[in-house]
Amino acid sequence: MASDTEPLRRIVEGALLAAGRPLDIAQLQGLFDPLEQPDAVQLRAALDAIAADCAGRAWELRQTASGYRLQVRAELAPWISRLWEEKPRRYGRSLLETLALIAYRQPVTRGDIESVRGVAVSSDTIKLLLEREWVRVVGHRDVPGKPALYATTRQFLDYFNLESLDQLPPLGELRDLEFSEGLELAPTEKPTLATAAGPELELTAATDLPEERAEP
Amino acid sequence: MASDTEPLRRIVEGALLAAGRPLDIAQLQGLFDPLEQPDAVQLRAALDAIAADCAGRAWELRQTASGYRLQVRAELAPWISRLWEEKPRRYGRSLLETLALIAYRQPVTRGDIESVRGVAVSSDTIKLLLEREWVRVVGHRDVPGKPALYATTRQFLDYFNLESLDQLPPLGELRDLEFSEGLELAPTEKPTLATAAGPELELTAATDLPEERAEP
Amino acid sequence: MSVREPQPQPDAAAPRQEELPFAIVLGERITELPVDLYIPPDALEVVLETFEGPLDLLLYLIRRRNLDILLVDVAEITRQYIDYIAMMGALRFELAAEYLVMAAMLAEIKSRMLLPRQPEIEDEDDPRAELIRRLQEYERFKEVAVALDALPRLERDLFPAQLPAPDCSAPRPLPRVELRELLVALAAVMERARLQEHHHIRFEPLSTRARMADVLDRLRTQGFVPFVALFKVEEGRRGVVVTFLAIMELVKEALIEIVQAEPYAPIHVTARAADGERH
Repeated sequence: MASDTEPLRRIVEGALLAAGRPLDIAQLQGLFDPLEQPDAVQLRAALDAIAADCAGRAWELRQTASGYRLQVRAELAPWISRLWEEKPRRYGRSLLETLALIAYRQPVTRGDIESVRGVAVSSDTIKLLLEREWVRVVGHRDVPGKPALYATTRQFLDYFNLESLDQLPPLGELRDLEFSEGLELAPTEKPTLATAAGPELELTAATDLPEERAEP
Repeated sequence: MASDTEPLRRIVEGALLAAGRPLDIAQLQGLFDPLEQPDAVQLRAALDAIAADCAGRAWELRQTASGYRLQVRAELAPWISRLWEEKPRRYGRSLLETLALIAYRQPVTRGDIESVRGVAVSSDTIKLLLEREWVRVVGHRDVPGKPALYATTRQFLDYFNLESLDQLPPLGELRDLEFSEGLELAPTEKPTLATAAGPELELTAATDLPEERAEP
Repeated sequence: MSVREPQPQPDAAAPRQEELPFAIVLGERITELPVDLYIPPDALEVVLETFEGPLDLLLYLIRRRNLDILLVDVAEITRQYIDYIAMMGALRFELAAEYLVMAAMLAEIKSRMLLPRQPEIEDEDDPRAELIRRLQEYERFKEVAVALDALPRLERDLFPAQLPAPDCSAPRPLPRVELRELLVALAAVMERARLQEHHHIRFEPLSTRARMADVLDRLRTQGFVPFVALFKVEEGRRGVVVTFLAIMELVKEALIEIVQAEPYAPIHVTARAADGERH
């Protein structure tokens, strides 16, 4: 008896595993040569056997409107979902520059930032920074349009593990930092790194970044 | 003991079923919170349990180049392949011979392939192999024209159900033209090839492929 | 007697025969070229496409006689090969250059074999050696290509299990930023600004800038704040100085106003844009 239904059951099971979509009785019959097609009763018996066998396994047999399908059990979602976990993206240069300018020049308007960067700052960039709660609006400038004035937040300091903004290095040191990065700007004016002081050296060592990615 | 490994096994099984592609040990570890990650030994034990459980079932656990994969057994292909209307693509001799040369001789240039096959390799063939990600360019030979050097990829091994290049079918051996002194003799007077028995027989067995038909 | 046919047989079930078919026309294998019959070049193309090149054709000619490659009668094979090529030529069928190169190579071997070998030169190469080496080499790959094709493979023989996963909308992790990235970005933008001559940017100490933001924020929520209320005694002398500098800077940047209703009345501070913001 068991040996009779076994081959049928294996074929149905294999089809359901490979299909990943619901298969109805007619589709399951379609797997066979016309002369060898099992009838609906035989197929249902095979499906019952498959369903019974799922107990305690990672998958289950579900009957949906369009047929039968095997699916991974819902309780495994917390682990399975990690299969498709996206790698965290990286922020582009424009966002980092905007954030840095807000930190060093706060309170600033978008216009202030644009005039230093020489390019427009997209609304998305500002939105992202507000959403991450790294910047906040602290007021508006009294000029036409009343542009918002941005400043950094407590969360910004926490994220970067700073007690206060004072702990950010002064700009003078930044210039050395930039040159040490070998960025494309004016390398001829590069002061030797030897002039940099103790903490600066540490900073330089830490700035061995993976290549910068262009913002999409 | 069994109850200990059971949850791990279910998670691994679920992930392999849902992934539809090979997952390696590191990727399986990545399903878990950093603090709860099973070690490689535990994961291998879970994989062994899954493999043991496949015996006699419609599916099997297979290790290929990129990791572990649950797949429907090849013997069910005649039925399962009916799930898709399109017939699986057939590959012509020219593509297969080119692929074989790249697989066994890698890294090779197009010129290397041509000199063995005695005919030009069409750009379409190379393009198709690159598109399927079965081969890739691994460098350029330092000769005029700097021709690309091709090698096979992990995807190639995954596709052909192999874990490593060692598992490719054995290549026949080259025999030396040592008895050339008997040049003038008629072929019938030659010592029979049976004298070269051992490896030769093995070779014949290994290459006794379905397509080759002997005439009665 | 076993005959190895070229691999991609148009019709595997077709009857075998000893003679090389010139062409397959309407399913019939033509083994002799009919003198008075025109065969369209297309049909011959079918024949030529059966072979993967001159080495393949040579292998076919050898194998159909069930000969070992090492025992090839070069003269005979050369004759057959050249006949074949000649037939193609007679039909004005354009042969790939490789076939002609091979014909030349065969002719050369044949002629060298006709020369008496000089006994004193023991190591003289067998003229066939290179050809036989190439034929063997090609045959190994021809065979292994067939073996490769016979391996179980995805899409044809193997189907990975691919089950729908439970609904799992994984929260997208937020990008990480290192402080040093931020500093590098700032350094870059400052350098750009510096190169644009006309931009002279003052940078007050960060403590002052931060305090400016704090004062503004307070004015934003409280609107009208007594000047003295902005100072915190517990911050000490330094804190007072920082706050004072911040207020002065805010005034200079026209972000706040200091108002006094009348002489000696309490001084108040308010944001310049406060009105605009509040309604």
